[in-house]
Amino acid sequence: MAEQIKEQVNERWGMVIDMNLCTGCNACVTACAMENNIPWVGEDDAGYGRGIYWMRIQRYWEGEYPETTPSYQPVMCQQCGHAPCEPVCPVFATVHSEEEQINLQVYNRCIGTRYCANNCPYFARSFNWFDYSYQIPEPLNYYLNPNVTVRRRGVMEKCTFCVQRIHAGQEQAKAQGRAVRDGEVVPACAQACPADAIIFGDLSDPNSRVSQAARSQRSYTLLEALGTEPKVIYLKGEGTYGG
Amino acid sequence: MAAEVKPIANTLHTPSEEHEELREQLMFDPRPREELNRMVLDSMTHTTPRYWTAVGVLTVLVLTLLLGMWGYLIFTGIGISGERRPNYWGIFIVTFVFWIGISHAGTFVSAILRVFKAEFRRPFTRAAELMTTFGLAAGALWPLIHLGRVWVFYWMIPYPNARWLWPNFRSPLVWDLLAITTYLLSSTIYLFLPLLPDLAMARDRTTGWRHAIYRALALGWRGTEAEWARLRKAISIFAFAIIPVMFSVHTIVSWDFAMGMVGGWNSTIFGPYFIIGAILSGVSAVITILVVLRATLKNMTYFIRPEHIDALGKLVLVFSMAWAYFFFNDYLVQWYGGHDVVRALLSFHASGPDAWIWYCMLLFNIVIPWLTLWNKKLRRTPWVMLVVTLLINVGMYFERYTIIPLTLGHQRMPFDWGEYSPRFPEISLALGSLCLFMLLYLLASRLIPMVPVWEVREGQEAHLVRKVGKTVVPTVSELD
Amino acid sequence: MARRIIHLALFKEDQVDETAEALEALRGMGIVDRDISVISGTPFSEKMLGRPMTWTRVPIIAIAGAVVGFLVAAFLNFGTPLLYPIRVGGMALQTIPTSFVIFFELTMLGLLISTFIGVFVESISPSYGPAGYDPRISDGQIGVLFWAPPELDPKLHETLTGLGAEIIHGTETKKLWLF
Amino acid sequence: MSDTISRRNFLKLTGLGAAGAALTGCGKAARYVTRRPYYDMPEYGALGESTYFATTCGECPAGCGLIMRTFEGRAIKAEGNPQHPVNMGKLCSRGLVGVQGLYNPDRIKGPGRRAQRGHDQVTALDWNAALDVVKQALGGGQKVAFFLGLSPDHIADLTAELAQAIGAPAPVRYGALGMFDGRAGLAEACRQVFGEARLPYFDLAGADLVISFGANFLETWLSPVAYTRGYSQFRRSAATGKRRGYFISLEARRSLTSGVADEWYPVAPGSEGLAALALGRLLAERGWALPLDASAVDVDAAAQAAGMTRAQLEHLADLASQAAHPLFIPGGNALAHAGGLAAARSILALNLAAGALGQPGGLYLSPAAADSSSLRDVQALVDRMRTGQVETLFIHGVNPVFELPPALGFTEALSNVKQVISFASFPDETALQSDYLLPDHTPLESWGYQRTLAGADRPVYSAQQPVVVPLYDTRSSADVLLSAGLLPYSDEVDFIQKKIAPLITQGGNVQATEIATFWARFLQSGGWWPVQAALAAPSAPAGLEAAAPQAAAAPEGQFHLVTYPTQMGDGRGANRPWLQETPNPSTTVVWNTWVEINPATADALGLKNDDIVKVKSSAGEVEAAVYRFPAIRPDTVAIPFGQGHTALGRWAEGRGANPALLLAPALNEAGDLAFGDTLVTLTPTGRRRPLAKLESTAGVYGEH
Repeated sequence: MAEQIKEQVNERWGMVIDMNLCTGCNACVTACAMENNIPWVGEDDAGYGRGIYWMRIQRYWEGEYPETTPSYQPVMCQQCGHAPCEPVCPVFATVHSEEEQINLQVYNRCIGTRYCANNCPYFARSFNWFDYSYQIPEPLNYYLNPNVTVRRRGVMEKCTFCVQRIHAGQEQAKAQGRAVRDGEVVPACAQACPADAIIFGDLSDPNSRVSQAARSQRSYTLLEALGTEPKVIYLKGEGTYGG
Repeated sequence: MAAEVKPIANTLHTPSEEHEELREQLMFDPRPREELNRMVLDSMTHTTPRYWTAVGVLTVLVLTLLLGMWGYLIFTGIGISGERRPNYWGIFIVTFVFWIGISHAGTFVSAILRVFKAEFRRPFTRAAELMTTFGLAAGALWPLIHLGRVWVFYWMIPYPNARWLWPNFRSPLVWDLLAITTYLLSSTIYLFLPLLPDLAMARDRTTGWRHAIYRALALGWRGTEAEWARLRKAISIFAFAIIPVMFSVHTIVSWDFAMGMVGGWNSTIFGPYFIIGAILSGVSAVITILVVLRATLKNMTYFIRPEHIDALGKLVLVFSMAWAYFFFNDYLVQWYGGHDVVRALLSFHASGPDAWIWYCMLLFNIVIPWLTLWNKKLRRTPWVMLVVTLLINVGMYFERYTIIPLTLGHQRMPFDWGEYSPRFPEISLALGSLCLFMLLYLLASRLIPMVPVWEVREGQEAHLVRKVGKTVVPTVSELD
Repeated sequence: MARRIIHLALFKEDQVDETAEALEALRGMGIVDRDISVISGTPFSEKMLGRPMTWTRVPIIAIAGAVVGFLVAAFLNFGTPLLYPIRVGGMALQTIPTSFVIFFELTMLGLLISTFIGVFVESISPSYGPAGYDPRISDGQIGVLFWAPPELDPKLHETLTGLGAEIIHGTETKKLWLF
Repeated sequence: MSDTISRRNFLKLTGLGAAGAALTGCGKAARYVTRRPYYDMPEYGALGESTYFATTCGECPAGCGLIMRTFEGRAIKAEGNPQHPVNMGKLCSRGLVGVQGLYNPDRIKGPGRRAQRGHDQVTALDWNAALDVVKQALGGGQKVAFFLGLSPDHIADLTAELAQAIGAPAPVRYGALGMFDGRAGLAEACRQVFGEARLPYFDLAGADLVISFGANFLETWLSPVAYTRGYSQFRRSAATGKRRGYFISLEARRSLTSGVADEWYPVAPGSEGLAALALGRLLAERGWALPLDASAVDVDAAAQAAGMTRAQLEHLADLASQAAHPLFIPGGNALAHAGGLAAARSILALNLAAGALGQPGGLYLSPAAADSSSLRDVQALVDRMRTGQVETLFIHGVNPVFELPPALGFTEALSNVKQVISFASFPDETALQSDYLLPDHTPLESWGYQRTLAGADRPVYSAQQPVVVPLYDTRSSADVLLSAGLLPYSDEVDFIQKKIAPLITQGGNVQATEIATFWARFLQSGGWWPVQAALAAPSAPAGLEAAAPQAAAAPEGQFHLVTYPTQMGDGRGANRPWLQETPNPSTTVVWNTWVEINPATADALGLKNDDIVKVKSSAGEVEAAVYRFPAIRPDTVAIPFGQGHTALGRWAEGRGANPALLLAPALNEAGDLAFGDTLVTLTPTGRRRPLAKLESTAGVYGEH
């Protein structure tokens, strides 16, 4: 078994987010929602912390007026190598994918214990408190992406690195008898990001754009001390002129 | 048998004047077995309009507050609760832990006190064991209520799905499932085994449907030497084996939290801390129930006496101290060596908008028991004990509330902090489960002998007074 | 074999000493322990009555159940991950530390359930001693059941009533359980 | 069909959708026969295959190129067109959510006549009857007026021709986004400084220092995606020695754009021009050749008026004089004042002095002729309407009842217009005041082009084509207008083809020998543009007048009001649930309107978060909940624009407040609305309404 698994490992998808370039515009948030059939929850539930955001821009402030500076940090599922959410799930609804080296959520297997969400130090997970997706009125549900499961109430969901796009890219490459090219697969957030602050690619390929960016001296991961081995790497903002 | 040791108190005649004060104790106030049987059967069959009103009201409440609301919850979604990001666990899990905690009392009283031959346990082991079973029944509902998709709860049960995928045995929730199943089954059996002779007694003295039930349940008990020997063996296996199971249950419940990567949860002391808390709340609940039983169930003033409440009160005081020790231990270590997150969390508990819960917890679990329970007179006053033990259970509920939603709401990403406030459906369900517990207890009190007559009688046989010099002292002889 | 008549000698709750003496007398009359059975509402140990130790299979069944539970745990913990290997949290497929929890719980479950099964099965199995019952037993009285040849009747009467017993001849067990 | 879809129903539904597409393609409107080939493409009918169409985003005038993913006849996901010179494959929230406009359940589903203005009751109309109404109305000659939005351009071109043909005044083109951009002022300043009334294009990518005067170019200003792309290049350091660009922003409120600035100076609203002039003087002292005489400016006084120090201005001057490619960007907030035109001139003059005209890292003039109107033109239209000189008003692509300050009197003037014909796709406030509803297709169902692209480094004709079959009984407004037979075009597609025909011979990304092939390639690649970047270099002007704009401090008890557009754009985004649910970047508020107040000011007024405050100006008043915003001047409050709809469907209606109510109809020299000069008072109402927001106030601000 172990050998079989080992053979399957060929890609390690990862993401680099350059905080130097991120403007905090939230286009990625919207792009993610539109690609992944994320329902909206309305004002009351959104205000109560039930909004479903696979990624969100954390905005903190630094300094006192007039030096108050916002710091924006897009946070999504960090696709941990040692994901704390995974072992606690009683039904294997959140698992590590050997093929993509990411963390998958199997909606159909989820029974809604919400343990994974507690155990995620990044709060990357969102829960379907109600049947939000099924309350979308006709014909607004026409745009729902057929490649992404529409989640019903009672299940947990989270960023998948747009795994449907990864698979589409892999299948296309396979059909053409070649390896997936760098930049061929982009998740919706990276595709939309007007500042091109999000780089996505295969971390196992040392020459990929994402690998090169990840080697930057500015790179760090969120809550590094927890040892979760995230696949999302942030590049610290360059604060000084010419830095 | 030496001549000077005469079983004075065991004669069925009125003891002499000088032993009058000993008759305050059940063991030195023996009555013929026949009378005891009659008293217990009387308590089972005696119902008043007040009883039926209570049963009716509780049934309606269980149907509406618990089952009706649960149905509504299933058909609308968990969103009707107050849970939110990041407080994914709220009242549902708090109440779960609370009931599991309560359920520790039966085992503690019945098994541990039995193993250590604490004689005062005799009249109320059954009441405590019933509490365990019904507490577990009320508690085991909660993981189900809590599930986002309860209609597929059975996916957690160890059997493979169509693709030969089994549940994840590394998940504390599966441990929970196994531990609670084990505990529920074994505590039910442990309730049943010592019940056999009493069921046989009831079988011999009832007719009609009751007789049919007791005959079926008594398994043809006659009281032969072989039956007694088997029962003694089984009870002693259970008494020794169920104690580690009990410890494991609440340890595993604590691991639901301690295994998590949540600041304030990831603590090695959580296991014993939770166990002590569970026993504190469980023993307190036993006192509460005994006071209520004594006041409402016929003939119970004979069986349940201030001496019992007094003895349990001492235990509560000890466990309150132990709880304080563990609480302080957990607090100090987290505070001293903790990360900023944990320190911020601790100061949030003590000074945030919900800090009153934290202070009430300390007041009810430490201050009030320590101020009252050292006093023998207060310990022997049933209403005082009722108030104190109810407060302790409120305090323990607050402890779980502090540990669960208040801790979850204050984690490593301040951007995602959240304040949880329970909404009506959750509160309704919680009250509903309390009603369910009370209803089950009310019904059981008229169906099974609340007092293990044979154990009481056995104890009375074993208790003697012995004359030492110019006074008599109580002694107990080892009969088994 | 002709149906032997079962005698029941009933003693009051506090007549333990007398019961022991009666048992002694019965043995003196040549009735073997196998043909005597003592029933009581409160437990008395064999030593008190001078009776041979009874033997029960409950502990053996309990241990067997524990072994089964242990084996099931071993399968669940180490076998099932191989059927459908899924990695979680960077842990190995078969983890030893977590296995202790499963081993403990299932062993205990096996032990406790099989203890009950042992009690249950032994209870409903037919017993070989003299059967017989009287509801007064659950009032605390002590009953001595025995088979005795008819020629001993007068002697029995004299001895046992002398010790304060009430004697019932030809006691029969009513239907005490479902069948 | 019920609201819930089972998996099986979903499959059935998709099958129906495909069948519906084929049917509509050949039956509903005869004209669509001509584009049957697109719908009959073999992959279109193949289940499980996506088809991609290039088109142009219609959510704002920037005209980003889209690649729409469609699946079995439905538009699924908007992606950026990687070749398109404006957005190069990137998109903003508004473009991404376009499909929620297309499939919005509140759309107007067919032509209708409103029984009474302002009332919901609409009687359905046959399109033939509707066309008769239009034909008759167009016979009105000079009593006909057209009010158009900033997009799409082909409607504007067609309407301009039509107006000329029937002798009507030229169409008025205006929209709230143009107002917030300060478009009229920018174009006028460019005319004065560079001789041509065009919008400037700032090449951020090549600059190493950007000083923005109130330009929210990362949010909505002119072409936000293009500028964000440029910003991204500007911020990168490269191995070639290019250093990370340095960004300074002067703005009263720290907007998203100012938020990423390395230095932010909260200057008083209206003092931007003064600060620019003072900076000019300091730079002149450092050897810059300024095209205007700034020597009369008192730097200390200017610094004080702006709320800065002389040292800070000197610091800026040092940075600018050391920079290789400094850029000075005049934004809408700097222009929306009485002295806005002078401010724009001063700021543009700094660019000119920096000497980077028509060079990388410098300023270009975009081909976007200033064909949008100023508010002065709108005011003229309102006057004509009020005096009964307008019998028929055609409204397309704009929602003036919502977007214009009510104080301008547009709504009142409407009552003197005999018939109002709205082409709106959504039941917006203006449609509610119209007599006829002749709904146009939404942009994703329409043909068209957009050529006024302020964010492109080259002239562009961005192509718009239907990506799905029109969902409802709507009809292209171009076809409706052409049906009167007043122009020599058979239909909309014919009109567009004739317009782009001259491009065939001009080279560029698509080439062909005849129009049919060119048309196909034009649509396929999403438009036409030259292969190389090519924009006009502005010419250097003669001596400019150095008028120092006056900045007045807010009187005691009053506050400057800053109104800024959010992802709701000009307000049309408010009926897109996901735009409502996308958190505002600065405050993370969703689904509502808030008032940003500096915490110190809020404390002085005794205001806590979520307290409802009444904001009152000379023109009107609104109420909204307080957000204690730490990065705004204490004498300034800010209210986002876009909410407060009284119509526009279930997600927009009755939500938040419209700050346009507060704006007085004061115009500046360039004809822009001087909304930046609005002064307001704040009155706590004592009520509270918690704002829905993503952040934890306790976690971020330490307040519970």
